[in-house]
Amino acid sequence: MLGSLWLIPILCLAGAVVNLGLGLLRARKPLVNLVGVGSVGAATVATFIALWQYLHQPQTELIETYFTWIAAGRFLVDASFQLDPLSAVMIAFVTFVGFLIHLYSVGYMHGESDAGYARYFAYLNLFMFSMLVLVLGSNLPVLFVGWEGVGLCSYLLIGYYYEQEWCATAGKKAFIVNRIGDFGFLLAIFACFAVFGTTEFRGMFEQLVHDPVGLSTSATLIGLLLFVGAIGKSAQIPLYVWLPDAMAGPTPVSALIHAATMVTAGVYMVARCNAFYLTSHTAMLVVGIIGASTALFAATIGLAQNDIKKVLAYSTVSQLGYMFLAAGVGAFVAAIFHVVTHAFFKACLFLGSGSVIHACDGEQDMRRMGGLRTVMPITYWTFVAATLAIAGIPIFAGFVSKDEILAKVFEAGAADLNHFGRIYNVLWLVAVVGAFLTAFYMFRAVYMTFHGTFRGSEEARSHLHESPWTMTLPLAILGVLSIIGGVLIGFPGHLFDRPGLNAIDGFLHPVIAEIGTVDHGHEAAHAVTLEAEWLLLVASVLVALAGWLVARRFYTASDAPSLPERLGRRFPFAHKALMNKYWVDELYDGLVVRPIYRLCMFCWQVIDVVIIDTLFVNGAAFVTELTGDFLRFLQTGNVRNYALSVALGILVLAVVLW
Amino acid sequence: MPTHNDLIAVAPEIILTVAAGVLLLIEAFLPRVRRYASELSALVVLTAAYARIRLDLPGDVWGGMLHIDRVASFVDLYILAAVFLSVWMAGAFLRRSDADHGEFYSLLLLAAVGAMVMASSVDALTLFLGLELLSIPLYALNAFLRRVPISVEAGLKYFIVGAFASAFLVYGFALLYGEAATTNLVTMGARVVEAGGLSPLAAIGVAMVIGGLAFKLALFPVHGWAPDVYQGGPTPVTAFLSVVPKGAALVALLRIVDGMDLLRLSHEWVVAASVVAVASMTLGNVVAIVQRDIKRMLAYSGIAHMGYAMLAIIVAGAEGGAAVLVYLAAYTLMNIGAFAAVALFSESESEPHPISDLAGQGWRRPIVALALTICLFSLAGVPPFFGFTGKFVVFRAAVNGGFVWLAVIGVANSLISAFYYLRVVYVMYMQPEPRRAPAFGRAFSISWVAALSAVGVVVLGLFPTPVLTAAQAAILNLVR
Amino acid sequence: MLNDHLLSLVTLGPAAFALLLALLPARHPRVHRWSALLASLVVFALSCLIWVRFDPNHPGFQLEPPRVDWIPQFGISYHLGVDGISLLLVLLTTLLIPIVILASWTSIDEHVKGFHICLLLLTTGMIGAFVALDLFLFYVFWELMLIPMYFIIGVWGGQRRIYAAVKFVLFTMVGSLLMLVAILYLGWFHHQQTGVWSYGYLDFTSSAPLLEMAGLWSPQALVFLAFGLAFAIKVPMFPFHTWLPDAHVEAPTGGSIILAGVLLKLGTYGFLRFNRALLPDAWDFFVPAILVLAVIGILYGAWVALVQPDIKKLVAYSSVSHLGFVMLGLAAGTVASTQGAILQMVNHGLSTGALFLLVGVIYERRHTRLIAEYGGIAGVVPVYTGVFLLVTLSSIGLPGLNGFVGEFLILAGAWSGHPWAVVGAGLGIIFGAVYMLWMFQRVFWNPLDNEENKDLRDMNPRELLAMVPILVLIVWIGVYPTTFLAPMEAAVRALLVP
Amino acid sequence: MVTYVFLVAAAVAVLFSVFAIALRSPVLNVLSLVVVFFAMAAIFALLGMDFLAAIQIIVYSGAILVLFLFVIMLLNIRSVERLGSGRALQAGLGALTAIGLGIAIVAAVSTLSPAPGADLPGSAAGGTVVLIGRALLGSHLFAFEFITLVLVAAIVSAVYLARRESR
Amino acid sequence: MNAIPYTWVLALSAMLFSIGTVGVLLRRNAIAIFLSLEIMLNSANLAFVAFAYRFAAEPGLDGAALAGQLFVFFVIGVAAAEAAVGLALFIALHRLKESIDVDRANILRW
Repeated sequence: MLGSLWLIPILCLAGAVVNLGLGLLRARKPLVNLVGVGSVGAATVATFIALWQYLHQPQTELIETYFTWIAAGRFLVDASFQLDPLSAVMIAFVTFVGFLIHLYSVGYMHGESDAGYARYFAYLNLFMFSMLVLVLGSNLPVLFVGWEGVGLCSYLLIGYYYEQEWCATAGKKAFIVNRIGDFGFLLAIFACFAVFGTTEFRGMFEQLVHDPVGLSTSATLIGLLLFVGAIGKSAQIPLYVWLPDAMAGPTPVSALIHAATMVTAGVYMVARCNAFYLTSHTAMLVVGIIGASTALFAATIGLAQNDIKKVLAYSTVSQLGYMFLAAGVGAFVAAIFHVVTHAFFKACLFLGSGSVIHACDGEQDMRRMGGLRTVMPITYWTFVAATLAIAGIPIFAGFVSKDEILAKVFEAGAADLNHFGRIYNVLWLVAVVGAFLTAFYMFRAVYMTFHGTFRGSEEARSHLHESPWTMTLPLAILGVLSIIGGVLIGFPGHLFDRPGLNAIDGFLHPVIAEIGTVDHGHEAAHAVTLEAEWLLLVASVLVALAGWLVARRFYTASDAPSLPERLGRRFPFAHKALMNKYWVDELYDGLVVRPIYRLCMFCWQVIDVVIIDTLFVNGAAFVTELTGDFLRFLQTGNVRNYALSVALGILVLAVVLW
Repeated sequence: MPTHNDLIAVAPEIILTVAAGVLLLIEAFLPRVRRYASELSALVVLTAAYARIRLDLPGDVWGGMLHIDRVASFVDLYILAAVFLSVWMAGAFLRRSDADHGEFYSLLLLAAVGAMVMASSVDALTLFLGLELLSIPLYALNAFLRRVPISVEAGLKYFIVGAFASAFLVYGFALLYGEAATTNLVTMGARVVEAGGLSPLAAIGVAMVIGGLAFKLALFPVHGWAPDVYQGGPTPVTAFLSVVPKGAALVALLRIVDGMDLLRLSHEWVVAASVVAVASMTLGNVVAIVQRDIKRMLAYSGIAHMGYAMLAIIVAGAEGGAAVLVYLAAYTLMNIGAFAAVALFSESESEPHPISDLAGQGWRRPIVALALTICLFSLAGVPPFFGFTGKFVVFRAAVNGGFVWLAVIGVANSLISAFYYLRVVYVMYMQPEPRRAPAFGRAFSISWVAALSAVGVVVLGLFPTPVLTAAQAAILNLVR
Repeated sequence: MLNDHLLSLVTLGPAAFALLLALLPARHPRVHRWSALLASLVVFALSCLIWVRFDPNHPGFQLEPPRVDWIPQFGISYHLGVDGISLLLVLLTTLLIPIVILASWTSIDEHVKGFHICLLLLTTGMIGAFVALDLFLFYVFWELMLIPMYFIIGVWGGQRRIYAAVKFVLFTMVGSLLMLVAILYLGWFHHQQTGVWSYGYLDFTSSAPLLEMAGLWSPQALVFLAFGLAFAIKVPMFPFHTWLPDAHVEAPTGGSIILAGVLLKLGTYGFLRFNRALLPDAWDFFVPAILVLAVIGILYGAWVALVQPDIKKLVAYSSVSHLGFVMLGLAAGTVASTQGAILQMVNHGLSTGALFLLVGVIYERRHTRLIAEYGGIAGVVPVYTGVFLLVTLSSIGLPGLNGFVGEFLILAGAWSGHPWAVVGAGLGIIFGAVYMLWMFQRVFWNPLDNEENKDLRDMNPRELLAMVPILVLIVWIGVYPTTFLAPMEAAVRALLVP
Repeated sequence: MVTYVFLVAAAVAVLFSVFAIALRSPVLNVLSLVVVFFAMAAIFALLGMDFLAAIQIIVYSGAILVLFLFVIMLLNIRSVERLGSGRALQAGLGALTAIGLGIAIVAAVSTLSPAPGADLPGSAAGGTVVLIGRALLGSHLFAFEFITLVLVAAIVSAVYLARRESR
Repeated sequence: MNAIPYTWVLALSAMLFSIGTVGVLLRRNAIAIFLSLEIMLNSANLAFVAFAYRFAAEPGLDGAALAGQLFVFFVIGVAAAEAAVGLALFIALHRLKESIDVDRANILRW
């Protein structure tokens, strides 16, 4: 497969194109399944073949150039793919999780019309294509192709139920907010061209490594601009608003795009461009601050949501914040590690919620669920496994990666990284609080959904059922991965003095640029002792357990619902703020959307219609015509007047010529 | 005694004169042949044109009264072309208007002779006489529809203002004669140049002569008669009136302005002439916009067009002179074409010709409408029509002569003019035919005139070189 | 032999066909449709031959027909030539004509003969303006476009067609007439310098000394402004753009396609070909102004498009925005941005042309273009929706489609010199997505609540056939733009770095 | 002596031309004009232009003015408006313009030296008639022939216009 | 004997011209206007005569002097021609309107 990496995305693209055609021909579902799932399956197989080959290769970085994409003036952009540890990790989990979700969709979407079904799979395949291009691209523009491509697919899939206005609006919102981020990304690309003369990652990073001091200002600019892109794509403050709305799409889409893959593209990109952040301390700090604030902010909103998918959505935003926090302290590997584990457990959670929603006939409000644990055991257990993972309960996947992040942040604070130690200390604290909240709201979701008694209607109760195997199989696989995935690929070996056991760390290490100027303050390795690390670990476990227990106290005790209600009454403002997500959407509406709309109306109705057209254009015509209408009366029809003007004219001419 | 050359030189005029007489006789004595008066006169005009083309151009003849050279030939030919088109369309027109009198052709031919003589005169006397021979028949021709009040009114107005203006012209010549002690225009010019400036006497004389000639051109401020006369007169006469006197007068004007080298001699002249040119253009175009009668609109457009021509007169010299000639040729063709179409699109001569009557005619009468459209676009100065060539040479002359700002005003005026020319076009093509469409006649010959003019406008617009060459070669004989 | 006359054939061929068409009786509209289609295909085939014979490595003009003296007195000659800059635009023109004819197949049912004659004459004008190498000839072709377009809008247009047609002509003439004076002035200046009369383009580029340039009121600046106004109106740049929405909305589908696809390009082309190449000092002087106007145009067009209730008007204002990008690319003046600008001209021609075609498709069925009249029709007309979506994406510059390549090169090229302009223009990209997607949502998505939309017919094969070439090119340019960038590189380089 | 005659004739001419334009009766206008023309003929004669003096009387007084009278009688025009009736602006501006023109000419003339003239040399024997006659058939032959055309055109026009419609 | 300065004649001519112009501009009656026109033409004649009279006294300008006289001759001829046409027009006008007041000929305007 090496040498023809292009085959991997192209398979997906082919699947998309064929499915689009099938959709128009209104082909039957099995055929669509064959094409849709088959193409992704083939791509997955191809990926793993490629990876297997790659692992048996001596070199760590492999660039395949297919053709010159854009060449003009000083600009040269090749259509080329790059396989290195980072992209290897990414394509592996993207194809794998993607395949599972395709499979899941077969069950979940079976109620759709044939045409809609084909369309759905076409979009899904197209998404896979875009995501693979994003991950494989060896330069920023090619990455950008995938970047916008996933945005497009997200748009199409969120708007899949286009006849419902809120879905259509959500889709549009997703695309536009992403566009705002992309704007920064694009500027970053231009800046790269200007600074480095190339946008090939390898070329840029070599220059950065070579002259980190001279390029630090540029790196700051580019790093921040790139991060604007990441903020949009990965739903960080202030552009996170699209992601909760994105839950309008079918649930597998939420799982695939808005949890496992697309939204992590920002993290991937930041990790990919780690050289910039390592060069620019400011940029790195900004990444960290935004990440940490998002992690906490989204977690607080998650506390009060009743829509199961909304809870997951905000948890996604929050988890993405952790990833950026990791990147913000230079722990790019930890970030990617969390991306992977997050993909497992968040996909599992979403698919589980999908399974629940499927069972409840489309109901998403947790207040009308409850007690499902008996009806759908597989869903329940996988959901619990994933929840344990996200909450950071030891040995579960999330624990390993999240704890690594927390440790790195603490380490950064302790080691006074780039002389921003104090700030990193605060960030650590924020992250810990976030972890507590995460555990709380996730278990809240579990308890509200699966425990207690069913609170929906009788009719709904009769429909409750466990999902078909196409849905439960992926759940099971992901559930298992949520449990062991973390330990498997990123065992925190250094805690046991066996760093070699941390497979992903070793594997990804070459990707992280060796930038000389990163100021670790004290020797990082010794800033935090092993004992301290263990202490931290215990602390974070305790935090997670505390969250769990509080949730348990709140939602399973005999006075279950009343406790949070009382709390809400005690702090009405806080409760309202959380329920309304801090009114951020309203704020944006009032501060951005409406003013712009008014500006647009002003431009059109006032500048265009009144000033330019009426005043100047028609005004000029009107004045001309008016002049004509006035002057025509000089033409009195009286011949003696004409004679007079002859005489007068001649007299004047004579006087002038005199 | 007149020499061979003298007679050769005026052979076309003689042909026309004889024909005019013969036509009168036919009118009186041969009622059968009368019907073909239009065709006969057209034939005669062609013969005269042929004579003008084939016969020598001997230069000074008739004791230095006339100068028959290539300028004369150029102007004569375009006068003859205009007369040809006018008489050709007149037949059908007069029959329709119930005024089918042979005098029409005689008078028209005599007027043409007057114009030709006026254009080739190098003596004030013949210039004056030519002008009168041109004017007197036109007084009658405008009032040719004797029972139609507007026609008679047009004749009267033209007569009173015309006679008034020619009185000024004569007085001006008297003063210039006093200044230069000659009636020969060339010598007159040379004396003025020698004197190195205009004496008060000469200034008044020049003003009066130019005023008298400008009357024929309907330049501001001596334009007043034009709209009324155009609107009231019979359409073939209007067509003739709108081009032939203007051509002859422009050449005469050029002869005087250039002969006296007013461009260099008198800064005041340049200023005054510029004002006149700009005012003519602007007034003509602006007022044309608000006209509802197409003939009246064309009259105002004519005022504006003479404003453009005036630009070239200001520049004078070989460049300006050639531009005048080319502009004339263009103006003639498109104007006659337009008037021919207007003659077709009219119910009756006693009625006005509202533009709104043309609604939908673009599709009902495609050929005539297309011809009118082409002529109007040409008048607006849109390439690739001949009118554009005319404007191009005029503006080019202005720019080359250093009058860029005049050219800019000129183009601004072209823009205004486009507004009303376009209106006619959109009425024809873009407005639906009214339920009760006006009953327009179908006259084959008039259609032909319109079509022929339009073809000429297109062909000469695409290939203007022959006209340019002729004009440039001709003008060398005229200018200093 | 063929090389000698190829360009003449392509340029004058359509006019000749128009004459032939004029001779056919008007009674049989089918005959006219087919003949015009055939003629346009022949012209397209010939122009493809130009493409084949074109040598991309040669920066100068190629395939020049033998130069014929036209008006030798003034040094005016019939002189054509195509270089890398005009090549694509010629091809775009010849490609769009058959598409326009197909798009008008049923929507034009009155005066069919006249329509096609106008169309073919218009073609000659457009191609001629792109390939003319004599300023006078250029002007003639430039104005030649006026009349047919006037008729196309005025006769076959919508409700306020007359207002729109007159506005179109008058706006255009405002600029072009001043340009005429400028051309005359250039000719005079050339004569002053060399003693030879000429309006030949090459005489002004090669060795001729430049007009004096010292501030706003110096000759070169004024000549620049005269040319610039003509082109700015055509482009159209803010604030000279108000003719465009009217013309677009009122024109029939075919007219809108031509208008957006080709006519506007003449403005940007003119800026490059004349203002940039002939008046370099003034160009440098005015670059800031152009940049500002370009960025204003980008944002302003997008903003106004955002609130349009009429699809066609929205697309029209989007043209203002898109052409702003082109102007930005030209003003930035790097090789990349200029190449991007030229490519973007083509892109805009394709995408916006396609959008107008598509709007025409639906207008023909429902006789309304108000966005509010639609909603939720994606399920009713899936093919149409898909095609529309693709074109929309092309228009908002999705990478992988054509729009992106152009915008990318423009902005990337402009970044180093004018980062703030790029930032402004980048905001335009965001708004571009906003107005297009919002429109898309309101037309194709949302509840299907208008009874009349429930049995819309999907695109028929003819309409699809008209769209296919555009769609192919949208993807082609997006994926492999080298095909189109390579031929222009040498010419652009030569023009920018003399 | 001659000077006095001239002055008297000039005074008569001016006075009667004022009558010609100011009197309300058309017939009186015409008759005043006859007086003016006679005065002018006298001046012509005084200046040695006997031929012109003769045709001034013959053509103008004898032919043209008779024609006027004839038409006045034919149309039975009795009394018409006062001078300057109608619009005040036209009258005021017209008078000013006319007087301005006169002043301009006089001012221009005043720049000339008031030299006396002379009889045409060679006119001693037969007056100017011989010279003019020769010129008409020599240097001015064309004009002489040409004015016949003017007259023919005028006659044809006049006949056409004044003729009653036959049909 | 001939001691009259030619400028006197010119002055007279100017006065007559002025009077004629006043007549044209201030009268409404077509015949009166026409009479005034004749006065104007005559004043021109007088100017020609004055100059011819002067040139006759200058050596070498006798040709010019003769030309002036000839001009007068032709102007008289033209005046006759104009009179014929003009009067005929008035008759035609009178026939239609029963009036020769030129102010009443105002159908055509604006």
